[in-house]
Amino acid sequence: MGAGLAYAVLKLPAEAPGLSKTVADNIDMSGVDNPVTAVVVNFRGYDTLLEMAVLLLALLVVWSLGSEPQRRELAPGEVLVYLTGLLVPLLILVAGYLLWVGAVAPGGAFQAGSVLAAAGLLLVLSGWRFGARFSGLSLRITVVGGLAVFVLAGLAMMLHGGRFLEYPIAYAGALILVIEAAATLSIGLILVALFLGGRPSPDQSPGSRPESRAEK
Amino acid sequence: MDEFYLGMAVMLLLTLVGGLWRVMRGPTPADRMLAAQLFGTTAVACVLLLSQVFERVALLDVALVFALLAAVTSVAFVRRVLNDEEAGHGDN
Amino acid sequence: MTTAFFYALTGIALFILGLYALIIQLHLLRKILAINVMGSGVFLLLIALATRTQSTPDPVPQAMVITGIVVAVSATALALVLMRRLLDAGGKAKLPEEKTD
Amino acid sequence: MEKMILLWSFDALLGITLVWLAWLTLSRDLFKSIVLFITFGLVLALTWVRLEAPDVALAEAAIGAGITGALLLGALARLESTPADGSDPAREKASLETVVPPGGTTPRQAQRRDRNVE
Repeated sequence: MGAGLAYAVLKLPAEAPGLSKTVADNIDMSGVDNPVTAVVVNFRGYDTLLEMAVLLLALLVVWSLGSEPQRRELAPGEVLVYLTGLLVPLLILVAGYLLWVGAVAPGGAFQAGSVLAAAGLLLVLSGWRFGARFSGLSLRITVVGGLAVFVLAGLAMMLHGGRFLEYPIAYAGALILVIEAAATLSIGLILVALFLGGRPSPDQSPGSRPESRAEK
Repeated sequence: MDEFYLGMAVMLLLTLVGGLWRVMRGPTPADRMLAAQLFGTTAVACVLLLSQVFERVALLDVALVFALLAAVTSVAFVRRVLNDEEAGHGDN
Repeated sequence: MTTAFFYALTGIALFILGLYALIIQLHLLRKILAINVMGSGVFLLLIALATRTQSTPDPVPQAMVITGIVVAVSATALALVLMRRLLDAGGKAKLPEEKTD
Repeated sequence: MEKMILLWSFDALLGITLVWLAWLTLSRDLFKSIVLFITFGLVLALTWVRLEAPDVALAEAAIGAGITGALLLGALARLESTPADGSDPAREKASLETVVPPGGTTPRQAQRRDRNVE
């Protein structure tokens, strides 16, 4: 099988223009200057839309399997508290930078989302959990937000007489930024929730603070 | 100058391969994990050299993300694997 | 043989290695690792073949690989949760044929 | 000319290291496997840099080197804390540990509460 695959690959022409010329010719219409971001959000928006749906589906399956396992975490030491305090703001800053720079240089929603998830992972590892205040509706809204904004933008374009996911050149840059910002938040949160490995359950725990439950 | 940078990158890759010896031999899990952390530093240096060779400033961002993200793995190691070992069969 | 083909062949080697390990390894965690190695092989093949252009590499396979990486990590997380559920339900993380390792 | 030779040796070294790491990853004991897989992700990100795909390299650096490693280490810890007889060794030491409720505490709060308990 390996030999067959290798033979098939070696039979390919040594030089193929691919689609880079097509993308380069149409880059002015996409609203961004980085060809990869243009392909991800604009030219092949369907892929990314469905990809967000796949992430959401994975999270749904994990949540449907039960609530998150109760872990007994040691209280974080001085070093970890200091490191978290130092790294988490820095990671959030870098995520924002990658999101912004994605329009002109390597970066974009997926990269920024995973850096954001890394910040969340650090917090989780030092004992933080989704609080009662956040584990209800607001968590769900943020998680679905990326997909929802994407679909809403596509539908709004349809109402304007265009086709689904076809952005007018004038607003394309701003639209892409909004879509990517929502996608970044969703991807980061979904990855953190997947790391927790279950539905957050503030009500079941004996230690959850009553005043935060009252706020819900 | 490119030749020098590329040569250094090849050297760094060789040190990475050498470091694998510690991952394979290292008597304790901490030894293996530290070696992997060191690879992260090697990779940062390698990316910086390549950004000079290919003249792409954007690669500096890659090095930045590398440097930041290496910390997450080590924190996960200390909090999950080491803590559980202590809680499991340590005496104090 | 050009650089693109060298890396494409490396990708195929990774894919085959991962497939082999997926079949013969019995521990579920190692099967998950094997699937990840297979995926990396496919990504490497795609990106390598995208560099066969004269100027900048083809951005379409690159965009596909970026989404692929994120999907792969979410699938891995899902597989790990499933493995843990199996463990909690009293099963073992290893398929029954193996004695010890 | 020299640049070509160096580039080729870099390519060859990178490719061989990748395949070798994959082989080692899939044939060692579990903890070694995971450490080697994290290294595999690092080398793969270097490969993306070499193949002029910095966007992919960014994604791989964030996910392959950071998040996948943390995920796998968490799963491994979970595996090893459940011995065959079903008892949970972590539970016996519970009195010495701070139980973090999923009620949302920051590290600092956790520490403060810890002191209050003492």
